[in-house]
Amino acid sequence: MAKAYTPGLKVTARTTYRVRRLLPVPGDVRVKVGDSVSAETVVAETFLEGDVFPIKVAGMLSVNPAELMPLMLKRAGDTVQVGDALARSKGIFGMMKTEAKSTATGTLESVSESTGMVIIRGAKTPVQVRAYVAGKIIEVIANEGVVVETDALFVQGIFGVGGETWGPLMIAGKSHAEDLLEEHINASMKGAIVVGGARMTAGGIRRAREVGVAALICGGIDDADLRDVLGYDLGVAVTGSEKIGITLLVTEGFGDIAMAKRTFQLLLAHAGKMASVNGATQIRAGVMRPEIAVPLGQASSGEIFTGGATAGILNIGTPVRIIRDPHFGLLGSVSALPEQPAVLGSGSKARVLEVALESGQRVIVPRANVELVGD
Amino acid sequence: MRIVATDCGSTTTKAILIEEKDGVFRQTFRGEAPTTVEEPFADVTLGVANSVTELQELSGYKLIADDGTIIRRKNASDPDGCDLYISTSSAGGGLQMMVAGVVREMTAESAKRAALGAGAIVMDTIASNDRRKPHEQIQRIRELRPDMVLVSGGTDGGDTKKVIEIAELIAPARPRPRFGGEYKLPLIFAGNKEARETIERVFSGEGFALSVVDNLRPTLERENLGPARERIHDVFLEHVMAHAPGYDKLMTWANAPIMPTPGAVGDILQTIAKGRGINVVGVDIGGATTDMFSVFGGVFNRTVSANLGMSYSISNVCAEAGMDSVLRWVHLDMDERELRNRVKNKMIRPTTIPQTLEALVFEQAVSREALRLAYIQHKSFATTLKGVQQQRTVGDAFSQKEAGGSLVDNMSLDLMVASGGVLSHAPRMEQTALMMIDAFEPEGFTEIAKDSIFMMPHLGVLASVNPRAAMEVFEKDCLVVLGWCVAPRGEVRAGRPAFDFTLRRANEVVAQGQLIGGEMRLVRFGHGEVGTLEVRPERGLDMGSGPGKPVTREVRGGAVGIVLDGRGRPLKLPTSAVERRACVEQWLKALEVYE
Amino acid sequence: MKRLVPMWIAIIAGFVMLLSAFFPITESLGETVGDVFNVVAAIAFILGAGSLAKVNLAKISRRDQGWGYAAITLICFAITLVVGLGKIGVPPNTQFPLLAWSGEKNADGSIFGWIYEFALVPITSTMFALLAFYVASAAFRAFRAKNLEAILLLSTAFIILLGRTFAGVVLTGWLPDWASGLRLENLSVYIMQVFNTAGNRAIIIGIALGVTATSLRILLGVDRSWMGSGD
Amino acid sequence: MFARIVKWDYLALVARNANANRWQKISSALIFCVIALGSFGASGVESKVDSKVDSRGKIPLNELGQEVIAPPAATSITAEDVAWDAGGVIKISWQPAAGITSATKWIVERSEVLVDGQGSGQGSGQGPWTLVAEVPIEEKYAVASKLSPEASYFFRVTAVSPNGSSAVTTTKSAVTGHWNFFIGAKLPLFCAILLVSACVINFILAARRGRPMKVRRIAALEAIKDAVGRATEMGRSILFVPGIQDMDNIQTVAGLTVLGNVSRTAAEYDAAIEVPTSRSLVMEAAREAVQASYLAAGRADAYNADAIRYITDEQFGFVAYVSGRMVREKPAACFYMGCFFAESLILAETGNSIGAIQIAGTAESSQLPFFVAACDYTLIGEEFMAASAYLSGEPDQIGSLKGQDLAKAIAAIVIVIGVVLATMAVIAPSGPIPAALAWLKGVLGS
Repeated sequence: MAKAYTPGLKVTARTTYRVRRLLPVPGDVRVKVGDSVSAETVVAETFLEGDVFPIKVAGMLSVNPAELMPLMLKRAGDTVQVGDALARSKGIFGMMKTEAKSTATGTLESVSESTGMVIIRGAKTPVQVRAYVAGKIIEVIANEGVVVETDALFVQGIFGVGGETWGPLMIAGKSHAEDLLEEHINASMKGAIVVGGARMTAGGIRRAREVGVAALICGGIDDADLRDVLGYDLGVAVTGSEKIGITLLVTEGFGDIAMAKRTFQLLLAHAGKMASVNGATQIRAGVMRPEIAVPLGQASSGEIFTGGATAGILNIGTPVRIIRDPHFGLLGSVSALPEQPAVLGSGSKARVLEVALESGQRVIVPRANVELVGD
Repeated sequence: MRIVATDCGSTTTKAILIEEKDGVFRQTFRGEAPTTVEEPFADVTLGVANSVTELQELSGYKLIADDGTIIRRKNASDPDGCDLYISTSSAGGGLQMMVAGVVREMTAESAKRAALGAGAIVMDTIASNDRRKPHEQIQRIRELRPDMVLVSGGTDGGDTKKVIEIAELIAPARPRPRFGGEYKLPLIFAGNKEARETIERVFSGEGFALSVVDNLRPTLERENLGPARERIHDVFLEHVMAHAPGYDKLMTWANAPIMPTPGAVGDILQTIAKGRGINVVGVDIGGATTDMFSVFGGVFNRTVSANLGMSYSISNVCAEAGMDSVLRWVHLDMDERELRNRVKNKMIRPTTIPQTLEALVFEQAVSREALRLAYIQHKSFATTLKGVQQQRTVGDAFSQKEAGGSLVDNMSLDLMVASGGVLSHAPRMEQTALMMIDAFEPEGFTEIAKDSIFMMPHLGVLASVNPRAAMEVFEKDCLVVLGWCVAPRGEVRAGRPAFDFTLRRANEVVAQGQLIGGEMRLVRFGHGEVGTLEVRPERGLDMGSGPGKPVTREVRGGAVGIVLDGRGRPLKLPTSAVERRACVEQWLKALEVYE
Repeated sequence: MKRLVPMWIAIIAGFVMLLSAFFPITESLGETVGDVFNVVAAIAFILGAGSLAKVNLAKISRRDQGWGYAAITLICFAITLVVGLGKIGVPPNTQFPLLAWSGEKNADGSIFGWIYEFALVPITSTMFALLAFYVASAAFRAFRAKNLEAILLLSTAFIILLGRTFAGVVLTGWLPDWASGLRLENLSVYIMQVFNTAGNRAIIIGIALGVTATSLRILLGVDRSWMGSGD
Repeated sequence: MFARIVKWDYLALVARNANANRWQKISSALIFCVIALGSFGASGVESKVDSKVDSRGKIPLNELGQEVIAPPAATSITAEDVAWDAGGVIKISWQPAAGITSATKWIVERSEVLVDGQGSGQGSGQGPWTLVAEVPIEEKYAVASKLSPEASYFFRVTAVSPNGSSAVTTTKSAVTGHWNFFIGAKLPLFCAILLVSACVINFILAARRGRPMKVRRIAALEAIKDAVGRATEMGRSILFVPGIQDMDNIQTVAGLTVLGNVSRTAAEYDAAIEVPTSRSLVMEAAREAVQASYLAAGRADAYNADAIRYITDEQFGFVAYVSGRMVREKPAACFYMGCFFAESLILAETGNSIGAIQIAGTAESSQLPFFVAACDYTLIGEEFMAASAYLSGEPDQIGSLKGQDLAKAIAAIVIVIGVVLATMAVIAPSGPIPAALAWLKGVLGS
């Protein structure tokens, strides 16, 4: 093989962070290039086409669809309310007429002579897109949205649930290795982005939701606790649209695992600043990881980052995290890169590397089971 | 003759080289490179060129020109280039379709079969009886972003009203295609021919590229999927491929139309089943999805189990099957809470591989459940046609069989082909064999093989250009025969005899013995060996000729040998944990699964 | 509520009917329930006639294909109703000669009786006669000896059919007296009396138990589907 | 054990369950044999009754042409109320005089006690005499039934010969037929009903407690979706005929429960359903059932009451309409669920000729062969009765089916006992066995 890419998560003290904020359908952009925006600023808005309600009018009148047209009381383009008569039958010799009433409010869009179906289009629903991070508009994509740029502390997590949110960054624990417990959360954390240490416990999550914390960031989470929060067992890691009232983000993985010390310290250094968090994770082709951005509001560092997966190349000395048992979660650096595949404990043959752990111990792990740490 | 074939998968592009030597086609070299459909490259041909470059390095032939295209030979004596280049593609999530029909079990199912058979992923099936209200259906149509829509419904001369109703739901919902804004959504109509005119009127507005083909269910008694499948292929090339990055270039390179990967796999399996006159089941278990193919009595079926896979979807397998079901295949002590976290960690870091034996045992247990669930889904989809009038005579008075029974019959199954990471990369062949047997529960005599390097897609396209080459390579290089599974249908009693067997090679007895109920045994019978196996089941147990009747069949040896399975069908594991663990351990030991 | 009331009516009426079969004290109650049923059925008949009229009138009003037949139906219905209710042409009852309407509706000389005798009965017989052809066509299609069960049925049917004809008597008449049981006519009787009765009784026992269980489900309110699907 | 019995369902139609395992087949076959033998014994009983009729016919022949002598009158007559009855039944017995052989029959007559009560003495207070019964001369008693309960009657008996009648013998006093709390003759039936009900209720309760219940698949009911789907795809209607009997027939009720399910499926598939009925009351009930189904399926707006219409009470008029409609409209699915007579084959054959999927269900055993021959699927008798429970899928309803099976097992045991007793009675014609047999016959009411 020519090159071996190894995945990694970006954790960087300062980067130029660019984010595209796009409407789902074309609409109006409310800002212009050069504008400074806060996370809440509406940058673009539009209306989504209303819902469609089909009503089988011919069936309600028991007439042939082809005979429906002369019986219609409303025409295409008319506005109708729930309960309005749409059509009236001729009845038997003019008696016993029946009416078909609308079951939806909106505009009558069409009447079909083949099926006797009347389509009512509901009112349009407004959609707004906010800036999500405080920064500057550097590009306007006509009718679609904008690109916001800011200089920020940027941390990619491994997994999250819940959508976009923002608030002041607050630190709940004392150390990166401390579990987030119930007592770490207090009422002052309402609307804040709270950073814990190692695992977020069930009690901690419950208390955070009670208080109204905007987002929780920790090293790990227990599968069972996640299931309790979601109400179902997550099958595929495609998240972001959960309606659970809080965004949860883990930086390392599932189980009892401490947040990387560097990540914790970076976040600690910026406590009190406004941060933006997105829990959306998509582990499929086109990987999306959850992220935390803390705009620093100062000059650009030069490097530009637009999100997405990162990858790099392994060399001796590269800091790595082991991401599979038996050494799951341990950090270290590459100490040897043997060329020849080795036989693993499982009996498989795979290319391996040697990692010098922080404890000084050296272990052999498959190359597939490490990820890059740091910038 | 020199043939280069590539398969552009969602993560890697695989290239193989096939050469004709002494009148026989053999696969000689293979290369691999990351697929380059997405940013920052956004040109699939780069990955193709990279993978072919690897072929070039290994084979020593010059295959890639300086401008990055594949070199063609002018004549047979030309040392550089190839004679034929073909490709399949599943990059960017493959071909994603939405299908619609009138009745879910009838025309909608036929439409789904057509789409799946053509190699598509069916995102959703809209039918008038799918228990959703019309506005919910519209909502769903609006959310989906399919590459293509197939609308069917009504027999010829049958229902027009509901077909048009469905069309009238799709038209105002204006589903948007995945690629590009100006791009018209391809829509194929394969329903009642009497509804064509109206359908054309309904979709005459902007945003749709309508094409009309013959009804895929002209009568309820007959299914005619050919025209619809072909049109899906055409539309795939004309519309979908043409909008994917780099594919316009790739299409000009290839000598045969680019096929969706699963469609090509289906083609090769159909070719094999037809050529050998056998019933085949093929499986490709991936990280996110499991593709299942079957040919029974000449009828081809494919299903995609969208959320049954070994990495992205591993957590879903555990959730759907239940941890207890997974752990019943495990003979080691494992902590459930820790396992659950490990499963989730695999889900969020899908590329990791098991390092310890314990991790491997667990992954293979999960794979059994994933395969088992996918097979259940396949069985319930691969059925005879529903809605058919039965012609009864007095002889049927006592056995009023239902229409729409499954075509899949494990007793008449002749060959199982395993492919996909966890099956083809298992450290030991015995593991692959046992995973297949546990998950599929084959009955009677069943040959087990694996597709060593997932060459089936390439051969599927090749079969459309050069069937002889495809067949030869398939038999010689693609399939790795593992051996046979011999198992009786029926309930066995633990500790009581199940069947006697005698294996002869040229009238000389190689192995002989008796299987006890619940026991498994392995008879090593190496590659290239041919013999006859005679089995005499106990009363009530069926080996293919009826309960209690002896069967003699010719068997070919393989990498594993002959697995004699005395566990009975349906397979039942002891309920008590201690007994079950002892049982599983016996099976693993007998088959030398983990040495 | 809409479900509860009918359910309780059914349950109470059902129990009364059941008890009245065993306990003489409730017999008259049982009869009352029977009478109520008849009254309800009679009222329902008005609804039935209404539905008939509505469907046919609508057909005529819309000038549907074949609306003429609907008109004929209604005219015939009206005529029969008038001559029946009005007892037109009915001679008075001999006991009450002064009361014009005292006669039986289908007594000799009544138009209603005439319609019954000379229109309805022949038409009905015609329909019934069709049955012979249907039996032949069904038998022709269904009797195919394609498996063991079908062969058994076919041969049994053959014996019985032959045994009921003179051909059966002629064919096996030569059998000596001690083997007379094998004569087709006797064989056919034997099959009908023994095998057929046995099979039939098995079905009837099943049906009887089924009826009991069904009634019980309804009486206990476990099964409410007769009022429309359960939920 | 009873988990298996549920699969027997059709004792006689054992082989129908192709999936049954060996033991189920063997046990079903055994039961089948037992029933066959049982019926054999039973048919023997019938022939004995016949012989009695014959002997009665012979007497007048023997007496023809003899000397003209009026027979002597009965020597005594008593009348007594029959115990454990519904009242209105009085048993009259008498003693014949010697030499009665010349007579051929007895004539028994009754008279109400006149209300004005001219006297309560012998022979007084008697009104006009009405015939109670004519009985053969060998008999010494007769039963007067259908009398008004709590009314008093006189009875008299006369011996009659071809040559003349004897003098009358009249009861001394009037006798009153009292009604009782319970009809004793129906006790065995009552017990049987209690037993069956107990079985059924027991299993219903067991099901409620969560005991798992399983029934074998009934192909005919699984095929409902197929049939409705076919109609939908072909753009044709569904025809449902709920028999030709009124609501007081349990088969009609069973038919309507199936209609509820069929119409719900039709509502889901958005297919048109037509229900012609031959009774107004059935039309009303069918409308309720169909409307409720459409409501449950969330398509209340698609319900059309006019599709459920009354045709005529006249059997063949109804058949003429339905088969005519079938030929014209060509429905793609036809259901016949209820009580059918001669029309069964006309309907089913017409349906077959238009290529419809047909599903029939009836408990009329004489019509079953026709349906089996002409329909795609047939619910045979008990299956038809079980349909609503099966379709509901509710555990307590399915429990009731299990209870039914238990009752069936009990019936089978009784049959076995009967067969054994009858066989032994032939071998040993005297002693306790024939007595036991007679008792059993008496209890079972044969």
